Amino acid sequence: MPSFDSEKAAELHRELHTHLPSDPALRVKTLESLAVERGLVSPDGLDAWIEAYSEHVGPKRGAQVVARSWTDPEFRQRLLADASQAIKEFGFEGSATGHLKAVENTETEHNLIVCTLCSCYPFSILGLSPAWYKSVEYRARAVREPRKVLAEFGVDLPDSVGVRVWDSTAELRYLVIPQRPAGTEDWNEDRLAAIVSRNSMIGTDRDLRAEAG
Amino acid sequence: MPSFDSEKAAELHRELHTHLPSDPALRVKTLESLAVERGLVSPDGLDAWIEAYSEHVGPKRGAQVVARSWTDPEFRQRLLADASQAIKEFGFEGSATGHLKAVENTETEHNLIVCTLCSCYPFSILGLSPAWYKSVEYRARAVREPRKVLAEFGVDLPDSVGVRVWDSTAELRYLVIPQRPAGTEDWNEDRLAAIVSRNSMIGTDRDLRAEAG
Amino acid sequence: MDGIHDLGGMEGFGPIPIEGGDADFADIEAWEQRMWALNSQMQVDGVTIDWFRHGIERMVPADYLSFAYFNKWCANYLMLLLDNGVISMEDVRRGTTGDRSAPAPAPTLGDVLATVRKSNRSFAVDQEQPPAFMPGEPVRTLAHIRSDHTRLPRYARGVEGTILTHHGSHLLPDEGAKGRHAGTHLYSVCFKATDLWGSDANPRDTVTLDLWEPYLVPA
Amino acid sequence: MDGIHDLGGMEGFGPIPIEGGDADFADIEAWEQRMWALNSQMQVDGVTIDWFRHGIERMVPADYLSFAYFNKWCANYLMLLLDNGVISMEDVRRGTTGDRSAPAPAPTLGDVLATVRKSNRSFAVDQEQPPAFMPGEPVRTLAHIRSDHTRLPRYARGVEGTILTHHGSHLLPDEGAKGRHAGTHLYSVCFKATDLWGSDANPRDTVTLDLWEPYLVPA
Repeated sequence: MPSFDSEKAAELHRELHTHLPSDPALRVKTLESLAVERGLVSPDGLDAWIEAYSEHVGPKRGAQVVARSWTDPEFRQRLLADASQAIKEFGFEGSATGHLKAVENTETEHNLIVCTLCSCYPFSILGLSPAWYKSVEYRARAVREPRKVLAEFGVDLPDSVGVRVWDSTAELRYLVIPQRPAGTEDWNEDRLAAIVSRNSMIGTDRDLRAEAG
Repeated sequence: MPSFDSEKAAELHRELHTHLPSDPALRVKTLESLAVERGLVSPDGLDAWIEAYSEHVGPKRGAQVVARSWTDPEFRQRLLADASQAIKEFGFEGSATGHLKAVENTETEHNLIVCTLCSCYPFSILGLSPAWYKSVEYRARAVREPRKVLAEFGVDLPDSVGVRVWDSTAELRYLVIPQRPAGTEDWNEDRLAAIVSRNSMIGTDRDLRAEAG
Repeated sequence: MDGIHDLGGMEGFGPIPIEGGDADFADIEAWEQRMWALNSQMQVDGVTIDWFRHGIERMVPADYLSFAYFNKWCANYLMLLLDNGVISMEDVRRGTTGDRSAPAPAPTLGDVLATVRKSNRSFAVDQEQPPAFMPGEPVRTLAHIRSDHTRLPRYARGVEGTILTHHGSHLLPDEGAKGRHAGTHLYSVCFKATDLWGSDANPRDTVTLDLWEPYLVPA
Repeated sequence: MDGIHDLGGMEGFGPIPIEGGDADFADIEAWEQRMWALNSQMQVDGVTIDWFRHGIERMVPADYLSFAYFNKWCANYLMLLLDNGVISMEDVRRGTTGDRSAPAPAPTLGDVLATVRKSNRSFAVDQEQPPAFMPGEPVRTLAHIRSDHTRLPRYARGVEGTILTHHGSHLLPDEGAKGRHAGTHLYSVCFKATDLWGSDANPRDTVTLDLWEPYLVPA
């Protein structure tokens, strides 16, 4: 059982800092070897997890949810009311989405998601978070200068649009519902899902384009 | 002339981070070579500076000042009123002591000096600052948990003694006047100076001992 | 803890590393995929999500800033296994325990996908106490935190905001990091950017945080 | 700037590195002595003490935490020389400018000791404005700073303290880092440890900072 002793944790980390090689691949290899020897994981099982997140769990899930919210007003209401429940209609419930909140962009509001204290992210609908989302740069800057951050992603917001930053400090996770682009009125759900970028569901992309579909 | 452009400075630092070898000795060698080639410094001159701080400018100066403050009450008054002026009586004026303030330990007060924002230090009377004084650990902790820091230096303060931490945020520099130990009543200034530790003049040492002399 | 992990609003960082930081899971480094899978499959007895997070917070600060994300996880798993006595520092140094227990069962892809679906854990807990605040009410965050692990970031201390939503009672991380199971009311609290950052911020902008009742006082 | 250099009160660091950190100048590494001497002898045109300090503040944050002290100085001198156009990044990469100006004169030990004595520079400047505060008066520090370079640390923002001493008018670092020469009144301001850190602090203890008038408002 854990000691739950903060000072002990820090001391162990300092020892690890001293004793471990700096190459991360070697470090992870060490962890894997020890975990396998202790019967905590199996190499084949690890392969299955990698396959799951390479092929099945990923941002295409979130894109399908967004596309349906564009075509089905009643689903959109359910999604906004309780997103954890609504994604079960797709079988997308899972890791880090036990408490999920959908926030919608409008003509006058743009939403941006960050986790300043670690890197919380709704894995089961967006897959693995991009490296930039976990970077110290994004975590430090998104809450303080969101407009400069957005500009680096190519999103230039006029002053008429307010930015709502959501810092995921608890177990709530967030999904941004981007605006449906003009010119997609007669598109079906699958075609719509194809133009929903991962970044638009985090908030670092805003103007989706009909052409992309 | 400098650009005084904060962003440009940051960008140059990021480039240096990318291009320079990690070994500090190699980096300093590069700087020296470039500075010599540009006529900014001379190798022999650098040797003279090293000799000055190895042999002449150092904490023995501060110790002499403290010893005199113990034996000469009028000097002590001058030192407490204007330390920058008082040290001129020794010819110790110089780098980073244009504004010097002496603070005295008593039975009920202990003084501790730190510079949380960089590592300001009164060079001309204490010489080069010790590495721990410039460490992130000391800078972070001295203002928040001075008693724990002091305990690591072997100074256990009873609750009856208050700690006065001085964070050198401007161009004032600080010199702690430790208490004169009992049993030194008939000692002369030189013998007294020999027991004044550098750390006692920073505040990380408190009870000087007559035996040490 | 006012640690290095508490990055919100810290200045001096460069551009967001978008280039090369936008890869899909299938395209990241093999060791990163491996670490993700290790995290997914491994259970370390008694470890709460809050003790896990606090473990990362207690990393050597310079490592915290310079390590790639999954390298931090790796360091933390080693710490957690060491703390639990599952492995020794000598094992870590050698890269092997020297012996081998019964191998763990290997989940199939189907097992894994089923496990993902079952992982939508709720952090809500029953609560007798009524909530102290109602949506629309002004509140102020604490100026000082007395906790090793807290989820009230430094940039949002001693600031006035408005209750946006009440989420019922959720497990309090400050207690979870000590292995204790205790819930208090959780709220989304909306802050004006200008109240957080001063007059340089855009008055149109807001930052919303999810904060527990013990972090808040009436404004 | 709320940068990584602003370390006061940051938690998560280990023991003070006393062992090995207590060496006299004569016993430190040769490259460290060399860097000290370079700093002592070198003049970089137009560099103010505040631009120098701000330069170090703009280092890569991970480097700031992990570099030895004089290694930071080295990085900063290279930055300052690059910024002034004295050297190029190509020179740095090659380790040589490829040519050589007239060599600098070499000071003797006597010259150096005389230079040290003459270096007791005053930062006081004349001031027409009377001071806004008197010793004994309560003041409050600003909650937000609008400046690239400031000497009001984050841990002492928005806190009430008492004026201990008035030092006349001194050069304001916020302006000095921009190459501008402007003085405002400087005070030593004493804060109760409990006002800075909350009730965990010892009520007997205080922290005193030297703060310029623009950092302060009446309490």
